Amino acid sequence: MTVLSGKDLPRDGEQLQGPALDARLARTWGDAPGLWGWITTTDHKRIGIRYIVTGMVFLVLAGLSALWMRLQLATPENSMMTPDRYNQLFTMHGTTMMFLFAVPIMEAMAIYLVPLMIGTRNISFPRLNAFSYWMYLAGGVMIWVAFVLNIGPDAGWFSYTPLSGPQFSPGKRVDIWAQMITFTEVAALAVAVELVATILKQRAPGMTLARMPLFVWGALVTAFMVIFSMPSVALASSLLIADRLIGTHFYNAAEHGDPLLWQHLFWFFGHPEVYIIFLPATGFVSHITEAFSRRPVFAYPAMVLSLVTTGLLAFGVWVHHMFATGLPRLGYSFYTAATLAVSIPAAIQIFCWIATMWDGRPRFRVPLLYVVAFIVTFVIGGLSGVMQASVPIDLQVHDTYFVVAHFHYVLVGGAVFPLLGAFTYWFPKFTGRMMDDRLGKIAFWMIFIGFQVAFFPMHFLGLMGMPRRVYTYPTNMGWDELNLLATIGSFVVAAAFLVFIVNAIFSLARGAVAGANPWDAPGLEWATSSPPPQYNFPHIPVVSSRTPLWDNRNHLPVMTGLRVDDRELLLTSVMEAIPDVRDPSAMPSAWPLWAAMATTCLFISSIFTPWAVVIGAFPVAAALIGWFWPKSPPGPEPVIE
Amino acid sequence: AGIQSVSDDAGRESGLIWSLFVLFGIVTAIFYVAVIAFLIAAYWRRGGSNQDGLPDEGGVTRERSLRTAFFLWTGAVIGSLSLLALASYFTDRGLASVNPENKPMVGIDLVANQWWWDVRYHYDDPSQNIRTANEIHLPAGVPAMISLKSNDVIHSFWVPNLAGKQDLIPGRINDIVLMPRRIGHYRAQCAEYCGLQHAHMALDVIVESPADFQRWEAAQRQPAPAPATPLAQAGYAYVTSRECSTCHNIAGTNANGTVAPDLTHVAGRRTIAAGTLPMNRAGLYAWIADPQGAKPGNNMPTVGLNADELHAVAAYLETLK
Amino acid sequence: MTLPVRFAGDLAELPTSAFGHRSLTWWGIVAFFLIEGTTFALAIGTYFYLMGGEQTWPPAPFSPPNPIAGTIFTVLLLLSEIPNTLAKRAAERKDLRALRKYLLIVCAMCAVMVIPRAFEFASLNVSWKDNAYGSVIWTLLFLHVTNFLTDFADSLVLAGLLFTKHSVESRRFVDAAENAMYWRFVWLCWLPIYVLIYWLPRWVS
Amino acid sequence: MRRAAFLLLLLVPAPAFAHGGEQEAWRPETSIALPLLLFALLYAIGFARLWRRSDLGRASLKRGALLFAAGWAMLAGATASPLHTAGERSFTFHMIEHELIMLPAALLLVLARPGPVLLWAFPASLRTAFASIARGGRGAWSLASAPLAATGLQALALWAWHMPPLFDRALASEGWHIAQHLSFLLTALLFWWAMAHGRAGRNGYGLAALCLFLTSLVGGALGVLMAVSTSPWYRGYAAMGMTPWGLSPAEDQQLAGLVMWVPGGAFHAAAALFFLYNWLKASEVGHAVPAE
Repeated sequence: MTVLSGKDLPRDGEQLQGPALDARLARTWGDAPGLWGWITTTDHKRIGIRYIVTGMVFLVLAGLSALWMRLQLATPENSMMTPDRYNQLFTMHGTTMMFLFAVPIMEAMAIYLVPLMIGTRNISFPRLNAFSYWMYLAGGVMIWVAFVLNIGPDAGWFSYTPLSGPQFSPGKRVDIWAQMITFTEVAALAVAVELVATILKQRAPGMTLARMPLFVWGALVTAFMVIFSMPSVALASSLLIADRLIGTHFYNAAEHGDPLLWQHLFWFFGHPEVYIIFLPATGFVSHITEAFSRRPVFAYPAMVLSLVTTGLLAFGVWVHHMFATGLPRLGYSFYTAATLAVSIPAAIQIFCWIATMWDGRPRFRVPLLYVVAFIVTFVIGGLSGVMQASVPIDLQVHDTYFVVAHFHYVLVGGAVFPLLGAFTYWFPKFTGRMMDDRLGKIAFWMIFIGFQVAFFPMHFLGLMGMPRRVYTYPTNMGWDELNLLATIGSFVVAAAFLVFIVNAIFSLARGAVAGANPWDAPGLEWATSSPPPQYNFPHIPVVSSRTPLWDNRNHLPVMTGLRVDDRELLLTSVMEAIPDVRDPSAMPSAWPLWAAMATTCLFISSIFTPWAVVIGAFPVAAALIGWFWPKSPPGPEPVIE
Repeated sequence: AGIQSVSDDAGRESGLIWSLFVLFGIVTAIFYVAVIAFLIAAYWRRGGSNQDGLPDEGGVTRERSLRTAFFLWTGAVIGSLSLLALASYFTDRGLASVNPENKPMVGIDLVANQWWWDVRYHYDDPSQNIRTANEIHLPAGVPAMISLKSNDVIHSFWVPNLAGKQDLIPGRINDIVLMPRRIGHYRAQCAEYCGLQHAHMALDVIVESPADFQRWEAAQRQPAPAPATPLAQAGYAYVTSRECSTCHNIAGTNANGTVAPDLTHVAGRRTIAAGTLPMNRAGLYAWIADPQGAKPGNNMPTVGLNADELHAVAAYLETLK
Repeated sequence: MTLPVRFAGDLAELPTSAFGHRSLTWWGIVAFFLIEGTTFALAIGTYFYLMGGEQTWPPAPFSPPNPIAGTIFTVLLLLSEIPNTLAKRAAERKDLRALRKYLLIVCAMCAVMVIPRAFEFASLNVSWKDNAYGSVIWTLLFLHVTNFLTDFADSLVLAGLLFTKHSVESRRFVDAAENAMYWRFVWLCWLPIYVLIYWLPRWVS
Repeated sequence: MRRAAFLLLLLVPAPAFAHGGEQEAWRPETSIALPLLLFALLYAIGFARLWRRSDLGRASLKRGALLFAAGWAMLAGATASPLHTAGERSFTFHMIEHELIMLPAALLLVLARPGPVLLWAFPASLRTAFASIARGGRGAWSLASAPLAATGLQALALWAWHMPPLFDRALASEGWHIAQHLSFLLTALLFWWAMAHGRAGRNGYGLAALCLFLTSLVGGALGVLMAVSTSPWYRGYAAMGMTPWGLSPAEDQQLAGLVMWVPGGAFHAAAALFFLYNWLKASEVGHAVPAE
């Protein structure tokens, strides 16, 4: 092999810049045209968009199942649907919202945004990224097809044993649920691995940890939380499948097992999961607040430490989902104290966001309106969470509509509102066009007011004794009016989402053309055109502050010298982001899809026979070998010693 | 407060918890007002101005005063949380010492089933034991110790007017001690999703004066009265010889099944099928004729009685006071 | 790019592969260690949780597993670290011949280890269907068998690659070094599981 | 720390106040008190010598001495106080003792960097001898003090000693008990050294933060298992029956588990945050890119 000098290969630089460079990079980083390109792409933006769109579809499905439930609950002793249908619906609603919407969409936003925010050309392990999407899609489709075939799971989104065990849930419903967990598990873990590697190794030169955008911090902490928490639900659901399929006894009290083992394992994941959803959302809030307040976010180090603190504490408080199970009474005060501690970082963040607005010059455009709605709503959820941290209070409100209200305030207020704001805020980056402001405001006010009407009454319903997950309720309990009100509110929210979606579709076709940085925002993602080219940046940007575009108004410092004839990334050092290695990035490939198909076959057939695990392993292994086999012939890149 | 309400002090526990809840409510409301006030201040201060201006370099003006406010805020949060934790601790200690004088207690074994409650009162003399279903009676002012067990899945025992909830878990026994203070009728409902008919798993709780309670105990210990009218006798014959008797128990007859609610004094109870229907003639007819209509999926099969049998069975059951 | 740019430096002279934490793959593998390690840790936690609820361990009438096959496997596994370390060093100094040799030795040892591994299942003295104790020790063993076989297969493929034209690329050495790191993880995970399956039931019974 | 102790007392159930406290007196055991005093004496001698010799660096010497004093006091307070005697009757107090040794005491001693001062307690000839021994063990030291290895060693010591056969042995015999405390102290010193000054320190504290998080999980898991277990694990404590503080052996063990889980985990998490904060600070002043 000829040893070439590093200078002999075509690279960007003085000689190659401007349109010529763009054309050359587009050839190198572009996908094949048409469907084949769509299937084989490894571009984080295309995969991110399809992830986001799929997540939104699941949001709509979960929302429709909620509407259906609210119809049933609109009047007492309603016989509109059978209890079996209702139980499937709330299981599908919770499962879809948590596993198929909230976690994936936060990861999807990170897949799209993180490489742009840190100034790199693609995510690390792009084929894994493609694989992750196919797995996610397969899991979601499987469970919804099952629901349509009336074998949807019906044991609740946390499927407590022994109700979900072989004795009390015969049939395949719970198996389908548990396998869906495995699918989303694999998908989420893959993305977490990519994000950790991308964030720690691919940041633009000069983007030290202390200059990292807060959404990227959120994504990093979240990725670590996924890595440490998801194995727990993976293990729990595998043990459940084993109990159901091959006769193990993990959750069987009669054979030395313990039903509470499930709850410990599930909530060791389930509690961190709430923050896996919430922390990226705080990143959205920080970016929007900063951009529209015209001021760098107040107390950046406190914000970062709050994120990390939340992440750490999240792993210590899972038992607060289990207060009523008869835990040792001695521990009550410990659990209360630990759970209350979680609200300290949240209180600090809330202060910092409002302080940023107070000290800045806020422009209340639609994204910032969502931030205001977030604060107004999320704080209510946080404070009702403070109430439930107290064991005595929790013993009264646990598993009632008070809790239903609480977690919707936390999850919709804390994650969906910021997400809608973020969607509006980055829509011009995704599509090149602005979302319509007037429709945006109409949707905003409808969703904000509708949400309060739907969920605020539930606090009172809970205090008036209404338990959650009941498909009907008696007439004389005094719950009738509030339930009707909640149903009306939920339809307002649904209408608002319709307006939001119409706005998105309309703006996609007819919206005002955005330009690279329509909001005059400070982050690197706004330094490239909208939508960004396949290679993100013609030259690798260099960063010397937390708000690079505000501090470099006349010109952007960049580094040159990456190859343009092959896909190449820049790796930098972990802490200070010093340029270190030029690393190849994967080419488009259909192998991730084949691997995902093989894995899907394995997972689905293992619902029916344990031998599928053994036999199905071979096609999976074959697909993986094809995936990782080096491209042929070996590239011309010489070793530069 | 209603018959199934948290905001009540009919029990010593619920009273303590409600006071704690009110304290939490006040403190959290103060914090909420503070947050919203700050938000409004942020809007009024400069919001809306400088619509499309460039970032204002002088925007970072009040860093120092903000810092002071930041530390004050954090201190206030930590201080109040500590206060709340302490209050919670003392309430919990109060709840733990429910029977400080070691009074003799009413002892109940409560066994949850999909989807009904099996109730057994136990006494030092086992011949005095009482078995009933879906309804418990408690004397006011006397602590009651309830052992919670489950025959199938996890359920949760919750009488909000009296106390917080406690789960019934297969393979374990959880205890809860109640101290009812006010006479009245309260409603408990299973609070852990337990399958198809989780919505229809209520339990009537009747707190009465100790004298009334003793009368009730004595009545419960009596075997079922013999049927008096011919119609009731026909019903008796049907119930004790046909499908009913394999699952249900009626003391003093040869209906001695154990897997379904005890019917010895069923007509004296307030509801049928764990709160599904009211206990009256219409309710009895509806339930016996079509148990799967009122509570689909429950374990009582639709027997398919003809009209005569239905009249007879209902008439007999009505006599079981 | 919409802003005018200013060239602040050139990256052309940077290397195109590096070992250890300088390489992207290393981070991917470390993340997978964390995932698998957490799974093992939680499975171990499950073992202790179930054990904590019992008066006797193993629950009567079962007797603790027979440690012979497991011990033979463990000894072989630990011995395999010698060629594994040599392979890692060979990879790091880019010595293809030595790397091929030591990697083949590791693979051969793996092939031998499969034999005592198979006998381990027969020596547990309990079935996964008997009770939760049986379920958990079968699960621990199964998890590690998966871990072991995965890396065995991985080493085989890598060894095969080293005999093709792809062996000349410098990235193969990085792959080999990281494969060696993975092997260390395999035996490191096994040691606590070995104690839990074979010895703890003896010590506490 | 006083505040922490006070809060901890509050969390102990009410009956604790009725009995505890006055029964226990200061009667330290010789086998513990002597080494502690020797340790303090050596430090005092070394400090006096160094103080006389160095005009420069007195500030850092003083800071080290203060940290050492605090760490030593914590260690003595844990092992030679009524806490230790209380620990013979109650697992909870025994646990508090262990936590004090492994967390604040070990951390303070590590932060004090007492090595050089202690060396100066010896005559010059011995000092050089020690130095050459230290050089010989450098390989092993760098292996053991790698953050992950130190984390693993500490976790191993923690879990191994809490296995019922070993813990019962430590309860039954004084020698084993000292071995237990000593291995807790040494692995904790190694761990905190690796976190604060080891390779974790030099490469930035990210790895240290991760190791601390893992340690909080590893310790927390053990604590949880004790806290949710309804039967006592250790024959030694089970045989004693009710503690003088009115807890049954199972409750006593639950409380001990909670102490290990919640305050113990919080301490590690707080340390992780502290290191992370320093990491951020250090990263802020980094010069990754040629200045403009």
